[in-house]
Amino acid sequence: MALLDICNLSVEFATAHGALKAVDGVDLKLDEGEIVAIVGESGSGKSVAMLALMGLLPWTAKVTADRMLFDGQDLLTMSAKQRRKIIGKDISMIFQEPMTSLNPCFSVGHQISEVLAQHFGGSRRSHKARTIELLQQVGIPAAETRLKAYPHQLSGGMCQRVMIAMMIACQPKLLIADEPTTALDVTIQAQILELLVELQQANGMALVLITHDMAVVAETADRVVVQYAGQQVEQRAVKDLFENPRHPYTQALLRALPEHSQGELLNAIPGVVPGQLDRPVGCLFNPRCEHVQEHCRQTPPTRNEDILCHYPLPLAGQKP
Amino acid sequence: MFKFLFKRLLVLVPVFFGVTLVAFGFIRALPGDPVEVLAGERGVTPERHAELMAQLGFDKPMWQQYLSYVGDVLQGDLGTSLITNRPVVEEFFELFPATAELGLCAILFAILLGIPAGIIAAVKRGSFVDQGIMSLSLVGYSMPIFWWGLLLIILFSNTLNLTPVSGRLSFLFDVEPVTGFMLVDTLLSDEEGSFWNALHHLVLPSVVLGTIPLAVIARQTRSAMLEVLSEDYVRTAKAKGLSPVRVIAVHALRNAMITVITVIGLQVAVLLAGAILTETIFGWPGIGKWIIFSVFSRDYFAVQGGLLLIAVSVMAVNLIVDLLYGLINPRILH
Amino acid sequence: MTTTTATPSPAATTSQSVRQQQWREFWFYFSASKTAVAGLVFLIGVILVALFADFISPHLPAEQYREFAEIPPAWMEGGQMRFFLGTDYAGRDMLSRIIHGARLSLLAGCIVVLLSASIGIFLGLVAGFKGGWVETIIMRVMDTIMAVPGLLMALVLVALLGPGLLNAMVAIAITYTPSFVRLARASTINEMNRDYVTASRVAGAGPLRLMFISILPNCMAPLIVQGTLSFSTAILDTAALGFLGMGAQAPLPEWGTLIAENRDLMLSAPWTVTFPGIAILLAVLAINLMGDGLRDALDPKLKRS
Amino acid sequence: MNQPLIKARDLHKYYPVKSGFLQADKSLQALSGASFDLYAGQTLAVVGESGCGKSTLARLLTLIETPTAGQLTLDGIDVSMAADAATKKQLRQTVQMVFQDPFGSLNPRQKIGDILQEPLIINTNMTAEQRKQEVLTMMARVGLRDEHFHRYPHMFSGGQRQRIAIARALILKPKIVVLDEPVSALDVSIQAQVLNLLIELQQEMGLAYVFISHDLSVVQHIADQVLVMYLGKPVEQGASEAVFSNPQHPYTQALLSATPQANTERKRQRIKLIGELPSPLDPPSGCSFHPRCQNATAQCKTTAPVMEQRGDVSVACLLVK
Repeated sequence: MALLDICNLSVEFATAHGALKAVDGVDLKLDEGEIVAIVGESGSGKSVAMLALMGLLPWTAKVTADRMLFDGQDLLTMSAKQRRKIIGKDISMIFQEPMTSLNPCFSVGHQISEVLAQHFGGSRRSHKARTIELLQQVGIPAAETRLKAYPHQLSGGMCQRVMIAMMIACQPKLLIADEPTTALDVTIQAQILELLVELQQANGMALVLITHDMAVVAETADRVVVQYAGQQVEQRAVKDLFENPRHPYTQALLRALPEHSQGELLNAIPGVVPGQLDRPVGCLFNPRCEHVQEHCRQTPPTRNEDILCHYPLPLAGQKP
Repeated sequence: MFKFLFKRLLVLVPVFFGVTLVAFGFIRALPGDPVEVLAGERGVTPERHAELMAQLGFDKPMWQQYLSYVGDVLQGDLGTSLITNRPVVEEFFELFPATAELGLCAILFAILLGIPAGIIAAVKRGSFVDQGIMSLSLVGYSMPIFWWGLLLIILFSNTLNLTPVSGRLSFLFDVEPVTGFMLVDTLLSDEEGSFWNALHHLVLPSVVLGTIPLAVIARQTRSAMLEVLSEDYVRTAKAKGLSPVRVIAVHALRNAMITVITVIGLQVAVLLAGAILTETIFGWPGIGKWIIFSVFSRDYFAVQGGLLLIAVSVMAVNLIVDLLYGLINPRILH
Repeated sequence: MTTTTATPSPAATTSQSVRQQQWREFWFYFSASKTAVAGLVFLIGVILVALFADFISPHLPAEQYREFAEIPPAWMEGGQMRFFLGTDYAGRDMLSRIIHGARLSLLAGCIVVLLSASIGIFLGLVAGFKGGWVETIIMRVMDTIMAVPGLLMALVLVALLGPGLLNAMVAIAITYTPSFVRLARASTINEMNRDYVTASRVAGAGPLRLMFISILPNCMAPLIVQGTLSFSTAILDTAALGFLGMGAQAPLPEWGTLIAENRDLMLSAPWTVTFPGIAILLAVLAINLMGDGLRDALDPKLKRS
Repeated sequence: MNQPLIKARDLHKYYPVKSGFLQADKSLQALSGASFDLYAGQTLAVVGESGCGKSTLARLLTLIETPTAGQLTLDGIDVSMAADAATKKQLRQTVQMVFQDPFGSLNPRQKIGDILQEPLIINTNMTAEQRKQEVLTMMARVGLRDEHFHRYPHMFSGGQRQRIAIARALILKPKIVVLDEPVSALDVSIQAQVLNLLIELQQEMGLAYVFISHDLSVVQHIADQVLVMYLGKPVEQGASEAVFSNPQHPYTQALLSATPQANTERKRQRIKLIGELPSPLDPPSGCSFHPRCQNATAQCKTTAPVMEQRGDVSVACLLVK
């Protein structure tokens, strides 16, 4: 039985100019110990889906889904009180800006032991040993002294390590990392990604990595979900996706990378991601798609074999 | 922390001299020279005038006079009042506790009501409660407090006669001043019921004086809370599975208080201005009423001394608020 | 062509239609709060009353009807329709005096805001832009003015210049300048390290062009809101000075003086004190409501939320 | 290609930092010793992590700040000598800048037409009509339509704003353009569009680019020369192919191995840099990279290495022979 089972999840925000469908039909199954990456450009709704799972969306958001099960429990019908028992304990999440995600008024030790006290009872001081152990586990030198440090005294990399320590304190079954290294330098990013993979293997937890960087996906994830303008357009094993992308957007995205450029100019994708006011009819990618056909401009595609396209690109050696 | 306070102290030095300059310049800008001012209507013979000029050193160049004035100020000699011939400092500190007591009660009233109201309005943003609190605070903010005082007197003292019209203590009790703080003195004295009577006298003036600070603190607490509630670390707190009460009371409130403390600090100067009006309406024997009386009766030396002492007390209170700000803001404490 | 903030109408092409769209967008957000519009309408009413005071007020403000002294408003028994809001101790019609008082209060508000805003914004801009000892001097002078509570400073200045409405306005304007200087300086410093200012500097823009074309337009939003708030508090302070007898002197029907005059009738003829107070409260409330509406409409941060 | 557009020799920039009333002022060595030549039509990429001094270098090249030491010649004019207004004005027209954050680099209260005309108003005495024509042709060149002339910046997407910023930088027909992380804030597809535009404009106008970035995959694609910086000091410099194919300095090697690559077979041994970036206020002694360097020796702790030619790259490392 899958650890996480989401089917046709949609999220709609009430804005001054009518409803904005930030997430439109996401399906995701996840087992213990798997690393899945969700990749997409800004505005593709990649974080919104996971925030909906955690119940962290503002009240203006309307979350609908056919099925949203975590470890057998139905997240849709769960009351807020029950949900608070599992988030931070069984599912936890780390965010993009480590420096602002820690409370400037409390010491690092305080914020970590707070989670332990919340989910395992006892006073914060009773969890001091465990907190120091967690700090060492995430690679923070001189853990005892750093216990009393405040976020403004730490670097970006250190803050992110504290966030990770805080969120794995209760040995969660699922850790969601929302662009954890986008705000960090390259060398620090490598350290953090390696730490996440180590912890994931050590605790056998599932890891959802949200990013816009295809290179990070290639080197970290087992499976990848590609999102475009709120819709899930492709979900494949990482190796297959890179060797043989089947959705035109994924193919264009991979070709646009500077690493894959042949010659002077890059093969950029013309046009712009559709916003709230100018969503095209039919397939949302049709104005920018190389393989667009008349059918794509009228009817929105349905998903077959996890590809949201009328004419998915052929597998290598297989005629369309 | 020490560096922060040292810097704040450093800033106050030029400001102190600025205020002495204003006080010094105030007398010199008056029509006629200081001796005529001293003589007042009685007038003075020319020789006496020249003798006084030399004796009081008014014939020296201006900057020398200013230096000697500052010298006197630093030794605590702020000149004598033209009306009562008593040193201004003595009169000031005799009346200062009354204003301090009134100001303290007013700011407490404003804080105890304003901060919770601001928090509730922020948490329930957009609801009726929020709109209710915000429109009430807008009315409070637009209130001419002298008229508001009269209105309350008409309503509560006159028609409902719940509260006394003026003064700090009814004549039935004679409580000899020890600290000058009526609430403390009445407790020290063995007069039965005098404490409650003093408290009774304090209610209306504190409400009137505290109205504008209350409105400002409620609005600023609300906007500070709204700002904090949209921060990343509040989302992290929720992601840790903490209960909404804990997220707001522990994580959000602590950060909002940093901005609110500075707002309260700014309200102190407003409080002293309000005291002038409130004391005039309620006949409250404080420095506000005293300074008005001095201005009216052309007691220029009293006004000069009062101006300086009030400015120094405002600066002192601001320093205390800076200290509080430093204590609760870890960026400065560590 | 996706617009990042969804403006009401998607595309505007010519310069004049863009300005129209700007106004429509401003009005779209300003009229979102009904109270702000109510405040604006009431304020326009007060301005009209002030402008046409001579025509619409039933009597001359100073005209005394000795025989009708202290009569209650029309709807109370003993009241007369001729003196709708009753008369004061000298038998002068309260309604006419309040109507003429509106003119003085609005005048006070305008002069104070114009004086303090112009000096304040200029000094703040220079302090923020120049920095160094210029900034220190300006800020220390402002701290000095702020150390002395506003009303007290006004009192001292009026004691110097002598009582009178004009002196009161000048005194209050001086006490308001620091708030504009601080705000202007803070926004200037904030805009200074934005990239577009550096870009203009790299393109060779001189200090004046940087200050008045790059930086000032972007600091206007908070300054306009501060302007409305100062306008309303100026009316309150002028009335307070009038009440203390240091502002507008007798026959002038300034609202604060009205209350002071009838203070000893407070218990016997409370209406003589209540109505001028209500006039002050409503005028100030209207301006503050409009100020709130302005802040929401001008402040891009709020627009997005 | 006779004379280099930029001749930078040993550029230093120190900022005095008041560390307290009594202690002596410390100096932040933001940039210590950058030297390079850049010819027309060439792109020099300046690469490094935060606090390595690449933005400080940008501020020196665009004359926003004057170097504390060293010599800088732009298009044959020595910057320190350019005292009189005429040369200063001419210098200003030779070098312009494009910024990272598309939302902060355009004046929100000015229309696009006015933003693009401003440099012309300041530096030329064209008539309004001439200026408008000049702006419209430049707008077309960067892919913007005429009706955008009257719009405000908040009505554009990030990619379009960056095009406007590029148009503003080129309106004065400069010879050198300093690009401070121009595409870091953009998504991959938009990034590709803007990079293509930059490359086409370079070929068309023979521009020299100083391209500042922390993204090595973009640098590898666009750069002819590469300058790698660490904590204010250049550590490796040379032709882009040489530096990428055979990096000499341990930091460059670590940087390249830390950058993830978008192909799944690449299983390579990962040089894991331990430790945190030291604070530029008190840099480590000797070679400032020694606390994090995997093959640091005792000598590295004491003597600071000097840039020396090694094959077709120059390196600042005592161990590279």
